[in-house]
Amino acid sequence: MDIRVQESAFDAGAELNHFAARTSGMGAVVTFNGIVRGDGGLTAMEIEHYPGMTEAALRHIADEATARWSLGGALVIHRYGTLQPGETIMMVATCAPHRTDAFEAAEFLMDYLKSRAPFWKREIGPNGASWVKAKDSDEDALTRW
Amino acid sequence: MDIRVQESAFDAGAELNHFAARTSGMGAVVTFNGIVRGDGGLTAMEIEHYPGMTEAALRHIADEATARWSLGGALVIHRYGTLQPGETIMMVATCAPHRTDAFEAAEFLMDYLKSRAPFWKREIGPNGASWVKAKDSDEDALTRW
Amino acid sequence: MTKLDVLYFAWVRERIGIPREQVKTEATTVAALVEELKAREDRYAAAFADLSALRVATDQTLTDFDAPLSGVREVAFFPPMTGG
Amino acid sequence: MTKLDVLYFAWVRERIGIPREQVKTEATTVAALVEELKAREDRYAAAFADLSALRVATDQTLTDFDAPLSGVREVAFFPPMTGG
Repeated sequence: MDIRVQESAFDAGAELNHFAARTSGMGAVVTFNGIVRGDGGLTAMEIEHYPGMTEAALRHIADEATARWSLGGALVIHRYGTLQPGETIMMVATCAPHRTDAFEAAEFLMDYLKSRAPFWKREIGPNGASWVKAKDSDEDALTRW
Repeated sequence: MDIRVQESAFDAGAELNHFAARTSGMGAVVTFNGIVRGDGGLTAMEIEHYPGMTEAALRHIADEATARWSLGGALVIHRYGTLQPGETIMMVATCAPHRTDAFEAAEFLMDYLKSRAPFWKREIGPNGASWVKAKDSDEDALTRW
Repeated sequence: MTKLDVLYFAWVRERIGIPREQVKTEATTVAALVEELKAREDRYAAAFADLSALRVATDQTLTDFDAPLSGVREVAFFPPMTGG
Repeated sequence: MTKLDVLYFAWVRERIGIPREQVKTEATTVAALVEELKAREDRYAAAFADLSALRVATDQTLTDFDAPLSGVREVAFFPPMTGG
């Protein structure tokens, strides 16, 4: 399990290759990559987090995924600080002998990460800055697990 | 939409970065990567396909995914020929404004690709070669869509 | 009399011994074509012994054994697919 | 009297105007601590006006406003999370 919370950019492609190589023999690798959208005139995204709690929360979520699905490994990288449109915010990767496990575990990680890891996004646009509002659908997504 | 059926190896990480860059502003990118497992003493995997029909079938499946989910793009790369354990067999990538669409479309592509695209795998191991048997669960997976 | 390209893949190809051949037939359905092929030689009879283990495509589109052959140029027989 | 580190994030931090402070309190629950803070100044009252819009963590674990403060060293208040 590999959990990283960092300000610096990372190379999602290199991480995928590294992750897949490290866990070879696993058959199925799924990644999710969150990218700053550029719609609505967004010029930057600021991500605040709660140092200490963030890592603990992500580790807890990843432990839960490892306990529920037969995984060969899990990776979570999440950035904080100021990001430009097109930049990768975060990445989740899972690997498993079977594709359904890899898919479900990645979706589980994303659903919990959205609502249970202490990150807050702030969008900077032509009309100033505003905090991204949590969606009810994100909280609702947790009920399926 | 980008469909490739090829004998040569490809760099999944480079493909992810390329795909994500081309479709920036989309927010969510999901990839599935199928890798030759090395368990059971497998020494090589041979993949046969039906040239012409393969491309048409993949394109049909990708069209279907694009019609059903709000996608910014879809990528399917599938190799044929002889592969070694640890090598990437195939890759699917989807991008969408919302993560659920990207995840569902990627799973849909995988489920259909498994049972409706004319590829056949043959495993070469210590006791000779044998054709991989289709699993009932793969056919059953289609019923959820 | 129609001329069809008939293709075989995976273990069907191995059992029949060739990847493709041209077949002259008056069969009007896939099933009738299969019967003609089975009558030819043991290797065909063996390959087509259990149709539930086989899939068929006409002109590169999946279909079933009841499908008509009118206008069809290419028929392919193969086991269930195992890509991904 | 207990000494607590109290942390604020996102718009809660902005509304209160500081990211963290040390608070001396005799409150035994998070809710009681919130009442003490609200009584201090308008900016606290404004930040804590609608608790349903807030989340709380004690010692870096999510909890609810009824949670006891005994043994707790750090309390954090913030809006619903929006990572990913």
